[in-house]
Amino acid sequence: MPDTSQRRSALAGTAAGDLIQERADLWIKRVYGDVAEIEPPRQPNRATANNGVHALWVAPGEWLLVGEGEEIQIEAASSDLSHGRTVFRIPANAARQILAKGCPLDLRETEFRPGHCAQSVLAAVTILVHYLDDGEYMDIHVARSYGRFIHDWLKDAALTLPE
Amino acid sequence: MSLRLPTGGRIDRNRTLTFRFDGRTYHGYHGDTLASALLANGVKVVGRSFKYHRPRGIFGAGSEDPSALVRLGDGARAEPNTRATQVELYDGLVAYSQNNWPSLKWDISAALGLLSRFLPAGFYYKTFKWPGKFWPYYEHIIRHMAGMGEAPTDRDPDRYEKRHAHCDVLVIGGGATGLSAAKDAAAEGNDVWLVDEGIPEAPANVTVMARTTAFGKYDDGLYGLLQQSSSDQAANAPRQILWLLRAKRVVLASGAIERPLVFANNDRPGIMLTSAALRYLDSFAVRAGRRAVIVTNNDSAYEAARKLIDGGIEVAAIIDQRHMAERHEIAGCEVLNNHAVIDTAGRGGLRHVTIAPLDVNGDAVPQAERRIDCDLLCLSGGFTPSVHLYSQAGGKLAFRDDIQSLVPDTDVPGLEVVGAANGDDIAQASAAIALSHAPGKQFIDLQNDVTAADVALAAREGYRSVEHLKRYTTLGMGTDQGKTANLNGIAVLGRALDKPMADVGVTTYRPPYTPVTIGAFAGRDVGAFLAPTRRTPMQEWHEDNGAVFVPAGMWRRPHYYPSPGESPSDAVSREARMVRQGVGIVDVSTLGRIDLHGPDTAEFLNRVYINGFKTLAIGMCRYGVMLRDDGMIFDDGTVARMDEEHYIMTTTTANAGPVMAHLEHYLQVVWPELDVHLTSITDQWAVTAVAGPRARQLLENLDSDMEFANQALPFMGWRAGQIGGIPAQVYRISFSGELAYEVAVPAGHGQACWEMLLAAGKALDVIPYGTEALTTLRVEKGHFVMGPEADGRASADDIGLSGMLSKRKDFIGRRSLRLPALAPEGRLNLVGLLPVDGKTAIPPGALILDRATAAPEAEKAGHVATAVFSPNLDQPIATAMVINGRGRLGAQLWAHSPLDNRIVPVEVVHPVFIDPKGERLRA
Amino acid sequence: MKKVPGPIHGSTEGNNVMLLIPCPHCGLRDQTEFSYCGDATVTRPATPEDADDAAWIEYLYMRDNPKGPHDELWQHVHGCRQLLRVGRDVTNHEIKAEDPS
Amino acid sequence: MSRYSLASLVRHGLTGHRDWQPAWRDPEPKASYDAVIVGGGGHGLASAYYLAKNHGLNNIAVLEKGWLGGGNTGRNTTIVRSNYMLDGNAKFYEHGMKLWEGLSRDLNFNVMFSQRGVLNLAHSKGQLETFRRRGNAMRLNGIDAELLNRDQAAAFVPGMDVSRNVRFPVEGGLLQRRGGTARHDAVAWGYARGADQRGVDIIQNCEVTGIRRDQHGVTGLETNRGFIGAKKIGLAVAGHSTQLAAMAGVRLPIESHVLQAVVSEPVKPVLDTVVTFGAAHLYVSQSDKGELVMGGDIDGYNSFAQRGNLPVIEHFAACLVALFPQYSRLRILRNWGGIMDMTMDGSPIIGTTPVPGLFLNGGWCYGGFKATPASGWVFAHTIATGQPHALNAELSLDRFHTGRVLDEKGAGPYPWQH
Repeated sequence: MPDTSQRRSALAGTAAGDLIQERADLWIKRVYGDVAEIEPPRQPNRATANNGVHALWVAPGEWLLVGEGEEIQIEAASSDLSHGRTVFRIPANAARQILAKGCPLDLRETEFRPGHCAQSVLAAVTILVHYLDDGEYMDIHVARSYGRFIHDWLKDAALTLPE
Repeated sequence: MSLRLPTGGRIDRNRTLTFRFDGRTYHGYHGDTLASALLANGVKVVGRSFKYHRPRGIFGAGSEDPSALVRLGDGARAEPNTRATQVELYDGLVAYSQNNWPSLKWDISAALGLLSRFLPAGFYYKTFKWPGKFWPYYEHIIRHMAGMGEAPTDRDPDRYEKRHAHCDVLVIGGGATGLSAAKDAAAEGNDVWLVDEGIPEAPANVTVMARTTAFGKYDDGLYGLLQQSSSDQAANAPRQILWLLRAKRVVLASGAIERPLVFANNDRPGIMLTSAALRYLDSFAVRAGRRAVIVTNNDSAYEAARKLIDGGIEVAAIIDQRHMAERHEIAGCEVLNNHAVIDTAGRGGLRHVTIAPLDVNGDAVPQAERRIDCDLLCLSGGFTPSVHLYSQAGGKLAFRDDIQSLVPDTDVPGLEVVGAANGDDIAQASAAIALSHAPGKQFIDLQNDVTAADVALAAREGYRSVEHLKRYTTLGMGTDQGKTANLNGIAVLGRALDKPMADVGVTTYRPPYTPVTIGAFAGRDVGAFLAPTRRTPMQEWHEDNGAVFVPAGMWRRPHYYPSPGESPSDAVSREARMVRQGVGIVDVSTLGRIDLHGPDTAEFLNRVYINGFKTLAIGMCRYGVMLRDDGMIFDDGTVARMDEEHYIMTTTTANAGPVMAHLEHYLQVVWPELDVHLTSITDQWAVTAVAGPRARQLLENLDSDMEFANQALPFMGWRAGQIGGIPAQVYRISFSGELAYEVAVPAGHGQACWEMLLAAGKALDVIPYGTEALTTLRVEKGHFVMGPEADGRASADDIGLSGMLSKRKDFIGRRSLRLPALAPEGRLNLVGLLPVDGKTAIPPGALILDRATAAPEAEKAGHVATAVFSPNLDQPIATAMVINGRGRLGAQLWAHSPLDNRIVPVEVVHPVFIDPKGERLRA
Repeated sequence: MKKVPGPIHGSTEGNNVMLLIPCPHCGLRDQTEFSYCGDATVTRPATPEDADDAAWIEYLYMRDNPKGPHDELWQHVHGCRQLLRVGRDVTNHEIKAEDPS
Repeated sequence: MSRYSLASLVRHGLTGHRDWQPAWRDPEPKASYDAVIVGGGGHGLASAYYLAKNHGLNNIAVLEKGWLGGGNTGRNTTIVRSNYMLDGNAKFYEHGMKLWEGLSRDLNFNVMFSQRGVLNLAHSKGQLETFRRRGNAMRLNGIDAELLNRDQAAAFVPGMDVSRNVRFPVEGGLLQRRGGTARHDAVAWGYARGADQRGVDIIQNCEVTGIRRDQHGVTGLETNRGFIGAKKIGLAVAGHSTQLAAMAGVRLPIESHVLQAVVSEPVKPVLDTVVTFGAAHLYVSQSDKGELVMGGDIDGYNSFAQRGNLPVIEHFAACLVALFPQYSRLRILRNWGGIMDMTMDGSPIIGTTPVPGLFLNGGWCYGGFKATPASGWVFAHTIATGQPHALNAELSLDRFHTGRVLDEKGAGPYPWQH
């Protein structure tokens, strides 16, 4: 019988890079309307963190909850996306250089700061960039079916780093 | 290297470089350009011209040079039409002259010069018309005569990249004006970029982009910059980088380009812009000649003459075309006013110039002509501001008579033009002179071999707009975009039309400012990165198990899974037969899946689909069809009601994105009062369809807490539970017409679930099947799909779905059904086709006629939509769209495929070939 | 002789940046994040069944297509997926920021 | 007016080409004309030419706001083809193809029509089947079409990458051998010269600012050179049809969009046909001058700016490199934009309007240049007789009022998707 205890990564079978790490252990939920359990950011392009659960603004009245470990239960309607996304964690400085090769966002340090997030496009694929509060890493979310493609793309873009 | 001065220049004399040109080895220094190194080695002729194959040399010192085009490199790295003036010399550089055969020195096509009197501008429009069938031969010759360099024939091995960047102030041009603007802007605390085609000084706190051309201004403050790699960059570094820079403010300090003067044989090697001769002296310590003559119409020549003399070049004379009261004096140099150069001589390099005084009409006085020996003729025809980017940005130009140039005249928000680019600090100049009776060719555009006579001819023949002039003569259409030619063209046209230059007009400046490599525009969007590829959660299994793939949008879906030695058609037939007889599984994770939440979801679905959705119960699914508002079928799929206010919609694979956008549009713009939230969950789920009479048995073999009996899970029902410890949803829906289920599990468990299904079906001889068997099965069942049957021109009634059209509610597209064009009579209906003989394959894409011959009176009755071989009926079948088809059941028609000379008699039948009552899927 | 223009001073108010598409939620974003959704002044009849053929055809097919300011819809497809009304001059592609309402 | 020929070229060559006459006169507008064509592009000039030649009208004028051929005639990628599927389009474009085949001789002006073939590549089985349907429809309409498999496509376009391991492998394609290219400017000039010789007044720098009408129909045009009376007015101003029709109170199912084109630097012959990449929209050919000429999809939003944006050019380049990796080191020399009349069904409109005496020729989408001769031919017929020719009967404006649209792509009323 196949192993059903673990989620299979979209990158299974590919070589991992040092710079670009997959966060395969996250749970992700899109929530609609008032989320009483957590104080989500009211401002677009912002993320808040409470007890290890990040709430990212994604649309008016809609947030993405991202966490590790135990999933929190919420009252509001939601869609589970834990399996639907591939998330890459890249050191912020490298992420800035790599993303510049295909994403039009202004990621200069003066503009895009820890605790910020933004949805945009990279190589024709929708992405979400989340600059984690610690200021050290950025998380890049893509739909799972594009995970392998974006992984290959990021690795290729990283080939000519540092510059 | 006798032309190289012992000291000076911005070259590194400790780094001698070896390079080859046309097979001969030469030496230069680090810091040289190919042009400066060739000049230093005394190489004068570097190529042949486009039309007349005249010898051409180095004319400029930068991107303005029209004639020093060479092929750089060999094989896959060959690069035609490269301007020698912009190539940084590197060790081992190899370059070749272009447009000559057998050699640069002896070029057979130069004989065309003898015929040139019969080849004026646009000669090809006047001839080669008769006899018509000969034109391809004439054209073949024309094509081979045209073109410049030769394109490489091998794949480009180099890497190109693109970068997005943002800054506060972009300064274009690293001359004195640009540098000071950059320093000022940086001092104000701005994030400043300075770009220059060469290697500019680097002020503090400024991002300096050397070897970088700002080639285009696009919307939204976007500037395209092309950065060349330096010759000693790391091996894996990109050859070129295309920067997409967004700047809040731009300072255009692009300077001005010197203009040539127009006279007979003004194209010989050894004739160059004065500014270029100075540049070779200053930057490379190269004398462009030993004995020079300067011909000018402005004061800048005198300062230039002093510099040339200081640099060790003898200046024999300054020929000033202007009629001036007083002469400038320069020691050791003859200065002549009101004189012009009227001809030049020297094969393979300038030997002497012929000069003459000008009479009151500005014509040369031939009796007074005389020769001056020289090997360098410096042209000083005034300066043309480089306003390309300003013009691209929408700025309007005005003609300034004093400098005989077009200068910025209107404000462009966010763009400031400064210095010479704005026409500031440019010496006054008179217009270029083209002597009307000169015997030789007076070139205006050296690259395209456009002469003053060509311009006059165009004017004479009515091509009087500058745009007509450009198109008729090809003036300014070369790779230099006429940087040195356009203004002189306007001057000569103005003279021919007896109009002031200001009234002649100007052609549009179009990007790019200098040619930009196609590879740089493509960047890394090459190979696998040309477009994204999507993978289902089971993709790896399909790859590991020999699937043959077919593209489906961005996905690659298993087309079929051939067994060893099996032909594709046999594999498909086997798969389709096994599903009808046993059980098969197919990966349908590519179907779009949308989560709908909110109190108004039922109402929304009711408006979106042609059939009713208000009565859909929790735990049940319903098939639905969507129209566009013009009444044509847009998509179809199923909706499952998960909860009171929660539904999941599936869409076709191809339309997943468009359907989402369609729903969002109606929700946000048309019906904002509806409270519905949409989320794409396509990627969250791995979905496997299990189909065939043994499908239930297979599911029952699973380790699951769900029941699959008919009562527990009826047709169009769905249940949630777990399979082998995985949370799962099982939907009893069917596309094949068989007893079938769709098993959905979170994507990360997709492959595990797939493998469990195979394991559970092992004793039942389960097979995986691909999209081609899927097609066979759905054609047997008479299901339409988006594309072949519903091709954007089909209504619900056309497809036979009028029974689904709700009469009790409004829905998107309903109003269009009352338009005259959608009345049923005369429309194409979905029908089935059988070959009359029961065995001949129906050609795909065939047109259907009402007779066996395609006579003009034959009535076109429709077309074949999807043709397959049905292994279950053991004969070819097809779906077709036939005019009034439902009224023609039983009729014989003919499927014509002239593409492969096939005509097959077919019978029109009901489109459902198998199980018309649907007993199998409800079993 | 035409006038000799003095130095041109472009605005320093960041006008160019205003030409990016202003998503009322996400801010100024690159055009490649958006998809075009057509003329925003086209209004679907509130009750299509009551519209006569002419009114329905007008909605489906007829457009003002002005040469100048154009009210149009764009969707921030790679962002918040909201449709926004944008005023854009189609003669030079300049965009005027819109009220997020 | 001397005829153009090799002999005349030699004769004039011996006298220094000093005696060539203008290709067309530069007349002052008369007070009124029997018919006035608005728009001095290929379509307007061809319409005037055929009005004079086929229908004997000579008291007619063509008004051009700028210079002849300065709109889409001089901005397109010069491709000529008639590979349409739907009858309403196919027969019309095929009539045009036949006119093209004799055009240089008919006009006594070499328009350099070059039947080097148009090959539409397919990258999947589904796409090939769609091409089969189109190819069969063409053949049954008497239009040449061939379906090529991968090897045949490779042989037809030497140098094209047909390897299997690429993102969009070539599976085959639909070839129309009689398709090809022509020299776009020459088409305008040739028609202008031909019309002028038949007495048509061609008036450049004459901008129409209003259309005057009374209860019976049109009476004339307001222009920047004064009022010009006209019994009949034909609009041939694709890109600006909406604006001109609005002057007569006619609303159209048209939006204006920008379509970009690109040329590379000239190189010696490498590509001897027109190829379209099927996985995304790119078409490429090589001009007689040696430039690779490329175009693709419209930018996708309303525009009158005659310039486009960078992402589209980047996409053209990526597609070109996918098909011809060896062209990567060539350079793009120029790029520009033209303004397309994009109709709601992707097909053109030629015919009458609700205003008596006002005729419309527009809505050309991507199809304008290749249609030039046929468009002029049937538009002249429609203006002269007041009734559409059989070939443009289905291309009426009225089709949008009945819903009987001619949607070749099935994309629906979303012009930016056609």
